[in-house]
Amino acid sequence: MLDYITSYLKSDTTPGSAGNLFWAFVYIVLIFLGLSVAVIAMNWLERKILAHMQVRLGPMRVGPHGLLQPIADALKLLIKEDIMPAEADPFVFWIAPLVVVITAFTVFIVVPFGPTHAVTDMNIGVLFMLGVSSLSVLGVVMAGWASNSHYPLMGALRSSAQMVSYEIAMGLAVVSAVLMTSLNKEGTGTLSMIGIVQAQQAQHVWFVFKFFPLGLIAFFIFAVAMVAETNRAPFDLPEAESELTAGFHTEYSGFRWSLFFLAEYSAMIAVSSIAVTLWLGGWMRPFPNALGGETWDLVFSLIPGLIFLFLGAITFYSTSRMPKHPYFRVQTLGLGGFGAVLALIGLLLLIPPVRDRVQDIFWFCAKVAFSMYMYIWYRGTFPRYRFDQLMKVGWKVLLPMGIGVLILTAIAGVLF
Amino acid sequence: MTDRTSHLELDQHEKTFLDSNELIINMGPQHPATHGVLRVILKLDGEKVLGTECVIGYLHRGVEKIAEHRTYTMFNPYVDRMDYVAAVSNGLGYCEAVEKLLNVEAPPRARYIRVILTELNRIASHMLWLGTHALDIGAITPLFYTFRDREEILKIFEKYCGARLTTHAFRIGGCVYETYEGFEREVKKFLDFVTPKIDEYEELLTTNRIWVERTKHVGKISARECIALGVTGPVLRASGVKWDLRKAQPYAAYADFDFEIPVGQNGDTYDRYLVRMQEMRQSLRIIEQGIGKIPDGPIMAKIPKVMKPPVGEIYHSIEAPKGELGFFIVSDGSTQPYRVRVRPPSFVNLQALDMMVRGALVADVIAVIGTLDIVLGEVDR
Amino acid sequence: MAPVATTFFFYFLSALTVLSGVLVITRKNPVHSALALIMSLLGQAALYLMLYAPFVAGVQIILYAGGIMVLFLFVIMLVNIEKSLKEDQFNKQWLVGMAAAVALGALFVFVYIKGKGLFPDRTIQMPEQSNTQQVAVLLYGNYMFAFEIASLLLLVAVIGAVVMAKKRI
Amino acid sequence: MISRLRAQHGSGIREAVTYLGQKYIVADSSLMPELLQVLRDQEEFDYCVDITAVHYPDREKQFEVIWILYSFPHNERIRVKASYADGEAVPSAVPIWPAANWLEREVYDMFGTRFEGHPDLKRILLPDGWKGHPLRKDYGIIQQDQEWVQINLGIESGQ
Repeated sequence: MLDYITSYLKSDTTPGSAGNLFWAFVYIVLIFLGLSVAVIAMNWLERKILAHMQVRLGPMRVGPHGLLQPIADALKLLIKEDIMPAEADPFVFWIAPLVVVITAFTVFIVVPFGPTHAVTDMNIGVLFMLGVSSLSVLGVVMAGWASNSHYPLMGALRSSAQMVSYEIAMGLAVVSAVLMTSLNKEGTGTLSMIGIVQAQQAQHVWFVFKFFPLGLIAFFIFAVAMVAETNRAPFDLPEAESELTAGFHTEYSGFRWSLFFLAEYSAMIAVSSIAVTLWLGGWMRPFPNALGGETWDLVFSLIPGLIFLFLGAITFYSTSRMPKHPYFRVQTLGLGGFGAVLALIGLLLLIPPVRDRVQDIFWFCAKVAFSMYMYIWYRGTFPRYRFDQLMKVGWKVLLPMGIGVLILTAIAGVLF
Repeated sequence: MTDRTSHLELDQHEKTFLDSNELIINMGPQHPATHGVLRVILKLDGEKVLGTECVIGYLHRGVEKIAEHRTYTMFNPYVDRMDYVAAVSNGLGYCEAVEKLLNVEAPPRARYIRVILTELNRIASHMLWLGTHALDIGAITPLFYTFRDREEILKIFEKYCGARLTTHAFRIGGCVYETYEGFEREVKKFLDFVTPKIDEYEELLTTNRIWVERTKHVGKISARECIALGVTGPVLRASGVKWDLRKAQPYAAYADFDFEIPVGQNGDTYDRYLVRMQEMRQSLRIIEQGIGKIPDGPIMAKIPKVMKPPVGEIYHSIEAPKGELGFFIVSDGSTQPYRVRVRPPSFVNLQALDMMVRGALVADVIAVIGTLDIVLGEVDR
Repeated sequence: MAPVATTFFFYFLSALTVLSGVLVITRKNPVHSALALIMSLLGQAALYLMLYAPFVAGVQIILYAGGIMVLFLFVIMLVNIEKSLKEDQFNKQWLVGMAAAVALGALFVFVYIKGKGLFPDRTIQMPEQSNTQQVAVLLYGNYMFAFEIASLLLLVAVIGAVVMAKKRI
Repeated sequence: MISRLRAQHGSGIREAVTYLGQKYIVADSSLMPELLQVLRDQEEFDYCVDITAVHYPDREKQFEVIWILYSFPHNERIRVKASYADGEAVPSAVPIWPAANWLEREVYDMFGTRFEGHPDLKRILLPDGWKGHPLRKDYGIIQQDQEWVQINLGIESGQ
C-alpha cells in the first residue's frame, strides 16, 4: 500500500495518467479545498478592491479589515431560511444549483497547475473544459424556469442566449491557440492542457505574443467572451439588478443561493485558467527568454516565498499600528496570527524541495489572480451592455474577428 | 374558397408559432430602478416595449390641501418635502411667489445668498441624478463618487441652516440666517475641490464606449414634442431649445450673473447627460461670481408679522434642477392661502416617458426613467 | 492506462441511457423530458469514452448537451406548459408504433443470436496517435467530399432559418 | 393682443387685467376650446404650463378652471380663466396641447370636473375606487374614504 502511494512520487506524470487513484483523490480534495478557499478569498477581495476603487472602506467590522466577513456571510447563508416558491417545480428547482456547481467544479480535473500538478491529463483537455463549462448554462436555464416567475425566466432566457452565442467566438479563439501548438517539427498539435503549455515551453514563447498581433487578438476575443460566459459586468444582463432584480436566481435564498455564488466564482476561476493555460504560458515563470539561465531560474523560484514574507511583514507592521486598547485585543491578535501564518508559508516556500514543486503552482495562481483582478476592475468601470448590443458584439464583432484570426493563424503557421 | 381558408389557417399557425405573445410586466412600485414608488406597467413583445402606463400617487400626501389649512409661513417647510433632493429650489420658488403676492422684495444680500445656495443645490441634485442614472445603466462606481462629493455640499447646508436635506433655508422676505463665519472661504474651497471631480466623472463616462452605446439614440425626443408635452429643464435644453427661466425671466439675482445655457442637439439620453454635466459647470461659474460680489446689507425685508396678502393671485415659476417649478397662489386676504397649486416639473416630464420608450427595449426604459430625473415626492406631492 | 471496472461501467451507463430514454417519452412535463434527454445524451458521451473515442464524447457534450439541448429548453420554456400537460401524451398511431418496435426488437434478437459471426474477428487496435488527430485525418482526408457536402447542407439550413426568421420584420 | 382677441370674440372676454405684472383673461366658458385654439395658433402660446382649478363654493359657477400658458417666441405668460358649474363639462385641451393630459386628469381627480374629449379621464394620484374629490372646499382636511381604506388596506382608519 505504502509502495503504491510512494511510487507515484518518483514518476513525472499526473496521477490520472499514472493510474494512481490515491494521489488522484488527494489532488481532487486539494483542488476542492483550494477552490473553496479561493472563492471565499475572492468574495473578500472583490468587496475590498471594489470598495477602494469607489473610495469606500468595504467590510471592516468582522475581524481585522473585515477578513472574517466571508465566513460570517457563509454562516449567515447556511442558517438562513430556505424558501421555495409555492408554484415552483420542486425537483428542477432543487437540482439546478447542483448542476451549476458540479459543472463548475468538474472542469478543474484537467487544469494544469504544473507539469504534474493536475488530477489527470486528458488528450481532449480543452474540449473537455469547454464542454463541461457549457453545461452550466443548463443549470441556469433550469433555475430560471423552475422558479416559475417572470424575472428569473427572462434572466434565464437572456443568459442562455448569451452563453450559447459567446461560446462560438470563444471556441474559435481556442482553436487558433490549439493551431499554434502544432507548429513543431512533427506537426502534431494537441488538445491536452499540459501539452499546450509544453508546446509554449518548446516554442519559447507565450502564445499571446506568438505571430504578433494574432495571438493577442485571439486572447482578447477569449478575454471578452469569458466575461460574457460567466455573466459578469459588463455582460451581467442575466442578473442585471436594475432591470431584472437578480435574474435567474431571484427566487433562491440561503444555501441554494450560495451555491450559485460559489459556482459563479469557480466558473470565473475556471475560464481564467483556460486563458492562462492557452495564452499566458500556464505554469511557466515570466520572461523565460529574456531572463533565462540558472541564476534567473533561482531568482524567480525565490519570488513566491519572498512575496509571502513581504505580505507577512506588512501584516506585522499593521499589527503594530493597531490601537492599543483592550477592545482591539482580539483583532490585534488575529491580525498578528494571520501575519505569522503568511510568514510561515513564506519560509516554507523557500525550502528547496518545496520550492521546486510549488513554484509552478504559484505562477499559475498568480496569473489567474491577475485575471480575476481584471474581472473586478471591469465591474468597477463599465456600465452594462444592452441585450441587442451584447448580441451585436458577440455575432458581428467577435465572431468575424475569431474567424479572421483563425484563418490568419493558419496562414502564418504555414508560412513561418 | 378552400385555398383562402387554408391560407388563413397557415397565417394563424405561423403567428402562434413564430411570434411570441405579448407580455405584460409590472415594474414597480418596488423595483430597484424606478427611483422610489413609481409603477410602470409595460406591454412587451419579447424585450420590445409596445406601450407603457405609469401608475403614480403612492407618495401622495395632499400638499396642496395642507397649504389651504396653514398660514403662509407655516406652509414654507412643506415645500421642501416635494423635491427632497432639491429642497432649496422649492423653498426659493415658494418664498418668491409669496413675496410677489405681498409686493415686497428680498434685499440684495439675501437674493445673492439665495442664488448661491440654489446653485449649490442644483449641483447636488445633478450629482444624485448622475450617480443613480449611471447605476441603473450598470456603472456602479459613479454613484459612490457623486455621493462623496455631494456630501461636501450638504455640509455647507448643514453649517448654514442646520439641516442637510430638507433645509428650509429661506423665509418669506429674505433669509433668516446670516452666512456663517468662513462661508465664503468654504464655498470657494468647495469650488476648487469639485471642478476636478466633475472632470473625473466625465472621464469615467463621456467617452466610455458602453456608456455611449447605451445612451446615444435612446429615448429621443424632439424640441417640438418637448414643447407640446410641456417638458422643461435639461430635457428640453438637450433637444436644442435654448430656454432657461434664469435667463428668460430672471428672478432672484440671476440678472446680475454671467452664465451660458448649455444645449444639446439630438435630444437623446447622451445629450441630456452632457447638458447636465455642463449645467454643473455653469452653476460653479455662478457660485464663483456670487461669492465674489455678494453685497453687504440686511438679509430680511420688512414684512408684517401676520401675513395677510391682498386679495389676488400670482403665478411664479423658477428653474428648478428638473425644470420649471411653478407656484400658483390664490389669496383671499386672510392669513391662509385660499389655494396653492404647485406645477411640478417631474410630474409633467414623466408624461413624456411613454412617448420616449415606445419601440425601445426594456433596458432602455430604465435608462429613460433615469434620464428624466424624476423625484417621486414631487410627482405625487 | 488500465481500464477500471469496465463491465460494471458499461452496464451502469447503458442502464442510465436507456432509463432516461424511457423517461423522455413517459414524462408529462416537457421540461422534465428534455432534462431526461440530456441525461441520456451524457450517458452516451460516457459510452463513447469507454470506446476510446474521447473526441466524439467531447463533441457530444459540447454540441448536444451544451448547445442543442439549451435551445430545446429555450423553446419549451416559451410554450405554455399547463396546456401541454392536459394534452394526450400518446397519440393514436399505436399500430405503426408497434410495427416499428417489433422490427427493432427482431433486429436485436437477430444480432444477439448470430452474435460474433456478424463482425470480423480481430483484436482492437489501440491507436498510436491521439484520437483527435485520427478524426481529423478521416474527416479532412478520406471523407473530405462527404464532409464538405454535409457542411453545404448545414449552410442551406442556416439560410433557411434566416429566411424564416426574417419574415417577421 | 387683447384688442385683437376682443375684436374676434367680443363680449366673451369679460376681463383682461394685469395684476402684479401678470396678465390674465377671464373668459366666458362658452368660448373655451376655440379661445385656447386661437391663443395657440395665432398668438403662439405653444406651451401649456399648467391647468388647474379653484373651488369657490359660494359662487353660482363653483369651479374656476385656469389655463396657464407660455409663449416661447414672445417670452410671455398668460392665464386664461373660465368658470364652470358643478357637473358641467369642461372642454379638454388635449387636442391642443398633449401636455394637458395628465394635468386635466389631476384636476378631475382633485375637483371632480369632467373634461370632455379627454382620451383617458381617470384618477391619477388617488386610487381608482376612491370616493370624493379632496381639493373641494367641502372636503375636510382629515376626511378620507373610510370604506376604501377598510377594503383595500384592511385597517380601520389612517387618522
